[in-house]
Amino acid sequence: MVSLGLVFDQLITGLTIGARLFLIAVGLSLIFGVLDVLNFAHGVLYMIGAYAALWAIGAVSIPFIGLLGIGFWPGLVVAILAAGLVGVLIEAGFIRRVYDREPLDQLLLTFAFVLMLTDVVKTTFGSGSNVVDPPGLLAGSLTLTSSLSLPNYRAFVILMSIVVLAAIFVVLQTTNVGRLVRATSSDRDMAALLGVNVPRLYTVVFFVGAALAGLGGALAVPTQSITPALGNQVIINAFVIAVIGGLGSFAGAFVGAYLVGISIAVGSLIVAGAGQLIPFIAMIVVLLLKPEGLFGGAEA
Amino acid sequence: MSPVLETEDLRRQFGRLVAVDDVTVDIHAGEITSIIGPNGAGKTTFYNLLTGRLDPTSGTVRLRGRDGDLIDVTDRSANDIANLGLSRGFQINNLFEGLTVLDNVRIARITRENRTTDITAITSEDSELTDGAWDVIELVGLEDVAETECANLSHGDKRKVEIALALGTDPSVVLLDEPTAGMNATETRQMVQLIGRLNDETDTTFVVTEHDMEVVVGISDRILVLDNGSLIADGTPDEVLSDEQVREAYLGLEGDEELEAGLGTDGGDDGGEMA
Amino acid sequence: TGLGGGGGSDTIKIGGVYLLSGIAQALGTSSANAAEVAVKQINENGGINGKDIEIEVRDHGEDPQAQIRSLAQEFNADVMIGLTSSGVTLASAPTIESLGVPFTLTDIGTPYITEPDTESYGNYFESDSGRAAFTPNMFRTNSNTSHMTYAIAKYVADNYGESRVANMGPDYAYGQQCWDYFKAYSEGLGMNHEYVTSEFPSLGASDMTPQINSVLSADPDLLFTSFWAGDATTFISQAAEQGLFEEVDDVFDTIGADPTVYEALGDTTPEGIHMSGWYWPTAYDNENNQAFLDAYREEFQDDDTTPSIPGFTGGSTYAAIYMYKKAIEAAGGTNPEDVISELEGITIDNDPRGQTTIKEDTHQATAPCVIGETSFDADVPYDGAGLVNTQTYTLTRERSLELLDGSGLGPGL
Amino acid sequence: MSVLTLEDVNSYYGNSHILFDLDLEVEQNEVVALLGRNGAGKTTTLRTITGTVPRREGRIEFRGEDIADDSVDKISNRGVKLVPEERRIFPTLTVTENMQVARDMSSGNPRDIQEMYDVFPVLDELRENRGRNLSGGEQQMLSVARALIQDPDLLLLDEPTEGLAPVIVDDLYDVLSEVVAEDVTVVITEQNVDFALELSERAYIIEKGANAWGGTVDELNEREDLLDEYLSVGGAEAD
Amino acid sequence: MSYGVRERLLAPDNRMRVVGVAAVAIVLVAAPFVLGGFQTSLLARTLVFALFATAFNLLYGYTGLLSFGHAMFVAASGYTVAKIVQQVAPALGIESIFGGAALMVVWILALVIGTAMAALLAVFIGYLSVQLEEIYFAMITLSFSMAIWVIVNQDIIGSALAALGIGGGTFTNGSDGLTFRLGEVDLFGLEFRLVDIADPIAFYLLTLLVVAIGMYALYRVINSPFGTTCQAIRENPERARALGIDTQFHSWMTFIISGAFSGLAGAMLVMLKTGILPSDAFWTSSATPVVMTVIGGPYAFLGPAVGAFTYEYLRWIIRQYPLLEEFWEFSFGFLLLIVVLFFDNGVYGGIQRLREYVSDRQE
Ligand SMILES: Nc1ncnc2c1ncn2[C@@H]1O[C@H](COP(=O)(O)OP(=O)(O)OP(=O)(O)O)[C@@H](O)[C@H]1O
Ligand SMILES: Nc1ncnc2c1ncn2[C@@H]1O[C@H](COP(=O)(O)OP(=O)(O)OP(=O)(O)O)[C@@H](O)[C@H]1O
Ligand SMILES: CC(C)C[C@H](N)C(=O)O
Ligand SMILES: [Mg+2]
Ligand SMILES: [Mg+2]
Repeated sequence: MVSLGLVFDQLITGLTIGARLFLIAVGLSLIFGVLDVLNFAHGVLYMIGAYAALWAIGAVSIPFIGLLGIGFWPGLVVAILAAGLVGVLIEAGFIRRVYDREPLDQLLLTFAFVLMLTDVVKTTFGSGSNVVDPPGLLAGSLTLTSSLSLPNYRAFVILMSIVVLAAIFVVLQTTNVGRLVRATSSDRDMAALLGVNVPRLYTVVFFVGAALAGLGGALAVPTQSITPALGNQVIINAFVIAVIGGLGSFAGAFVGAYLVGISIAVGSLIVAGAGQLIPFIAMIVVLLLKPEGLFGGAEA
Repeated sequence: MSPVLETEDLRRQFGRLVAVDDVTVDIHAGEITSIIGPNGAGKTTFYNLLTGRLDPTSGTVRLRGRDGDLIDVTDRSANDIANLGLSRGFQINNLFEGLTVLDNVRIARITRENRTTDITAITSEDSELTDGAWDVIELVGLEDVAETECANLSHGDKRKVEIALALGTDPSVVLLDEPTAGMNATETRQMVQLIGRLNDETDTTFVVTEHDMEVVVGISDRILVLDNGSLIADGTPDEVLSDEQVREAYLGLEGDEELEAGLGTDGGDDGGEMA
Repeated sequence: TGLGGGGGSDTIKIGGVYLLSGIAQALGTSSANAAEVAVKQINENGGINGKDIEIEVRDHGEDPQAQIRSLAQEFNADVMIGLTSSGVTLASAPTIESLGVPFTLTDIGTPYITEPDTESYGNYFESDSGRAAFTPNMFRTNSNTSHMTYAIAKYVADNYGESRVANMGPDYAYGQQCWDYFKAYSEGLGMNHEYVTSEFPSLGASDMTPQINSVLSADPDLLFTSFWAGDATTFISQAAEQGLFEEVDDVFDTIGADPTVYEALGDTTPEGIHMSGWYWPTAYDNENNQAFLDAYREEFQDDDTTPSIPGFTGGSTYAAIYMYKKAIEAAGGTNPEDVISELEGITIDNDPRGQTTIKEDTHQATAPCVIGETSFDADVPYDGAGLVNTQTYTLTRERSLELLDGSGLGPGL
Repeated sequence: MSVLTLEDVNSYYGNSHILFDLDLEVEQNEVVALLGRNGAGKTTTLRTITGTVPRREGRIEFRGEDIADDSVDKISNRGVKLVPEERRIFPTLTVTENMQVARDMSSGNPRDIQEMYDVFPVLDELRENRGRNLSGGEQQMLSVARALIQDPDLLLLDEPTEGLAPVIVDDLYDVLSEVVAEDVTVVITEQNVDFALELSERAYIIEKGANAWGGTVDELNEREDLLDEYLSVGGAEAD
Repeated sequence: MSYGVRERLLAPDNRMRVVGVAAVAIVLVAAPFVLGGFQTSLLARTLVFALFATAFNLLYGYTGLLSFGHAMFVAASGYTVAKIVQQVAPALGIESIFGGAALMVVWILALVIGTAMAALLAVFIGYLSVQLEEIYFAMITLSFSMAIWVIVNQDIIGSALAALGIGGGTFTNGSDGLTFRLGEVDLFGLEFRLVDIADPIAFYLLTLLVVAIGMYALYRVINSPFGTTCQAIRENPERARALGIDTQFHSWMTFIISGAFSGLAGAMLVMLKTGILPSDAFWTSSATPVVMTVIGGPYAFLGPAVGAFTYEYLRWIIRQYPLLEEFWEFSFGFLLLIVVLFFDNGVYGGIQRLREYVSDRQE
């Protein structure tokens, strides 16, 4: 009784979810790949991007500062900067001090930021749900056939994820940044001995990773209901994706995100609750068969 | 002499590179055998194949276990092989860095005594373990740093721990990968003496790779030469060191030039038996 | 033992536990607000037996049972109100029972907790399928899910007749029970609805589009939902984006009568859908209600973090405080056993929802529930929709037993 | 002009005090050997110069500028390059990439990668091999090549011959001699004392983290007692 | 000199340790008679978490395997305990056989079978998980526990059984979990309620007993050759294999022991809470022992226990101050930040360094 229209709709929904998740997972994977830090706060950075966009749009206000209200498109920039800067604060201000400790110490440090930043956002914006419409430019949808139509905004979000992936590859191909990053991630101290300013490199990487999450959050605003709990809802899925794709692999994050996004949307058609179960089962299977992930071991 | 360890057409390829090229050799019980050869000749890879750390592309490895049977260990896991009495020291230090020297050696003793699943004893109060470990520590001369965490040792001392771990399991065959690299002259001498003494007293079989020819000549009953993965010479030190191929490829000696270590390369024009 | 409520203290202590953070923050806060209004009124009028009331309200937090214990054993609460989740309520019942403090639920949907007939419905605490979880020192002042779904089922039966009905609700006890009871009551009312699909997004889901797609593709006439607080906001906005409200004839929500939800949605709430609640400010025409509304407005009109009208739990929470006042006065003190026996069968006249009685056998108040139609014409102190054309519904245990016969579900009334 | 000056330098790993008021003076374009027993503090001295020990005190000057508070990368960018004892090849990068990274980060006039392949032909055949898959000696060669490619002003070599076959040791000797001729200053530690002394003009002996002796190699070669006491070379008890 | 070391090693001086343990024991036994009801049950809860975190740390601090799914063992034993109390015990007619002591019998039964179920789960999941190391191990344990969370939260077992014609579609009772009541015990005239939140002395003492036994057992495991082998695996699995240690097998055994003791703690916790919820298997619950361990210090036997105490009592203090409580996540996050940033090896490490500092000063 599952109609083609429904499958199509769920596919589009799944792709939208996948695109959002990609933007979180790719930054998570990037940061892990380079800094060897599993950034628990990455979901929160996504959430901060979402709130920054809401604020820029004028949907929420900050106490003593008020509304910004500059609209959706400038809002994307605000979100990227906000999340990126918070990321820099976390990295340069704190994680940097514990790089030579056990990985778990860094993980817990980011966990501390999950707790604190969630509370800060809650206090600033309240804990209610926030919902807004897509920007006017992208309202409406593309009619494909009489029963199939593709909402413009969703198409845009999916496109953005592809653009980001392409941009990453272009940067890696055309510069020697990728090599430097890989060298540093495999032996930080030796890289410093060769002259790499490791702290600065790390900060830049963290900024980029965080900014991507911020972009994801901002893009999610018109399709998701935004609450301070958003960060915690997405982070586990982002882990799943990063692991399935292969920690440190961008293409892996892309494929993983779309697999998970689609399984969340389409899985629920098969068995109720399956949408939730599939990602974890997938992660177990991938880990057992190919622990380094589908694209693990591949270049950057 | 009976072999304690033998290989038959042992081969390992990495892609196109043949790191170990159909090596057939047997190691005699109670002897000290050195393996020499240029960098990248395949010595460490050969060890990795013998100890189960790498799987061979083809060929067989047989090991005489503690109970005297010659067992095919080609497909056995590293830990199985170690438990049969074959132990090794690594070329690049491979220690339990966060633990003290004493605990490092205790771990070797625990596996030797088959007590890895013993939950009834208390390690630090177990005199059998501590005694056993201390003997090894004295043997290699680590008493002064016995309670130092390995991570805090100098390079030379770490090399000694590496050897202590190899000896700690009372092995019947020990593979040492450049045991004296990083040690100073005195310690190198002491190490040579130690290996000789253990070999004499306990009948332990040693296989040693070394680039320090003084050491090689000083201790070996027999020398094997690997080049590009192939066994190119096998014989007594005198035989091998007078082999032209070895002199050129490995020692960089030309004509009658003498080895600085001061070994009389008298005669030996026909070289060792070729593999 | 460590029981609170010794006569020694010179105040009457009320402990409250609500969800004050997360998706339900606005909801829990409005309950706490209503309680505060009642406490203030009582203290201004001489307190209880000459003693002032001291109230402390806490968040469920990550360990609601610890909060309950702490209020009873550290704050020494004489009586307690609270809870915002059916799940938490059922899980905390043995703790509350063990503590012995009178505990009045003001926001809880699950009928089980006021269903004493363990013979017929199975003891909740003794089996995984038990549905009667009556607990001797727990009471309830709001009209529960059993009542609420009856009202919707009745409305549907009266106004739409047999239909293709779909369901959506939060994926936990409350959502599932609402749907079960709605179906049971509809059947009891003789309706042979066709149930086309049932979707349960997880509680607090931020993206319900997959489930909304499923509902849309099942092409129902009516959609029954049981979302509340943030989930209701999410659902309504995303359903609007997917065009759901144009596709179906009507949408019902069990406790969507929530000013905070409408405020958050601003101008996107569709008009003319049906939302119900345990209370709606304009649904009762009596002076007690007016007095409550006036006091509430006065207290909160300058507070821009919360609407200055009570939410759907306002009536029940306000009433709970007055019930305690009456019971403690009648008992002549705060001895828990005495207060409990006074509460059983107590009737108060100043309930904003009209005179209510706590039934002796079930500990459930005889309060009505309300259904209204969303409209931007409603008289509300914020930008957003409110309810118009409100109707109240009442239901007795006897009638409920009749309607639910054969469903295995207890009235809880 | 003295290129490197250490004066009253103290270094620590956590609470353990390793170097005690150490002095060191290296002139432009000379090769200085740093000798001493295992654990004497040679590596720690080199690490102190490069800034990789956790805590250091005292005066450390490079080309007249105080570098005692500089970060590791800053010191490196001044032209001070270390070939570390543990080789530290980037395990996931290929041989070529290991050198490319070094080249990318070079502050001077980097050498050509091909030049290094000419010096160590063994590596040439292994261009695309990942660092982790190299043999011990190959890693050692790569480590030296990686430092040379950066065109160092001051080259610190921590036991560069360890693990190298005799032929390669000879090659290394030639390369280093060449490098010195090209205006590079070198500090070298070696267990292979003969190698070090042959290459060096002057030497320092360190014992328990403090200066035990300093002077020219010629002087040192006269002093059997020193060689005996601190370096245990030349002893005749080998059997 | 070196001989002195050897002698000292073989004759360790345990006097201080004995005195310390005795002092703590006396305080813990006396505590409930001094503390009120709330504090007593808080202490009981803390003890249970101390055991849970210590069991977790056998795997993390001693074997180097970070499990991010340890709540699954609480779930395994918790649901078992609930089932035994609710259904199995009545079905077996334990009440009619043991009379007043029936509840004690149920208690022991639940504890034993609950622990066994956790161990059984650990046998299966451990076997698969120990194939992996490092972050991958953390991720696979996380996945397993989350899969279990979905299964209990969606009551997939109930639906599956119903599909087979067994039961009415509920088994774990979905998001509501299972809640039970534990009533009166009459042990040869000694009458008490097994879990009486109003007056929890009896249950506290039982908890203390179970936790003491559990902690001692773990202490022995950790300090045994088995435990030393664990440390070898933590430090360098590949070298351990070269010495003859079957690292996967050993990690598996460790996983099972850790799981079993976590299950034991879970059983006690679930009885104290008189119920279990799916959220007890959620990742946030798995984070609790992790956080406790890091706060306390993973490289000391008592570190996780110190962490459990710090965690629970900090939480309690925060609850005392409405301002802190309103921002409890912030407050807690901030404290976590401070501990991670400034205390290497947690509070325990901090205490140790303080002691060293003081004794340095005295010299
Ligand atoms: N895992 C691997 N993948 C690819 N090539 C490898 C791998 N391991 C070793 N090799 C190559 O195989 C050859 C033999 O290496 P091996 O380590 O056995 O040399 P060796 O004789 O021990 O040299 P050395 O004296 O320098 O230690 C080398 O050229 C090395 O680069
Ligand atoms: N990371 C460390 N932490 C603490 N102590 C250390 C550390 N590294 C070295 N040490 C100690 O510092 C002292 C000097 O060590 P260093 O490595 O400088 O010696 P070295 O002269 O280079 O010896 P080798 O010839 O063995 O390489 C030794 O006693 C050693 O134990
Ligand atoms: C009305 C809502 C607050 C939820 C409902 N109280 C429940 O039982 O879970
Ligand atoms: Mg080698
Ligand atoms: Mg050194």
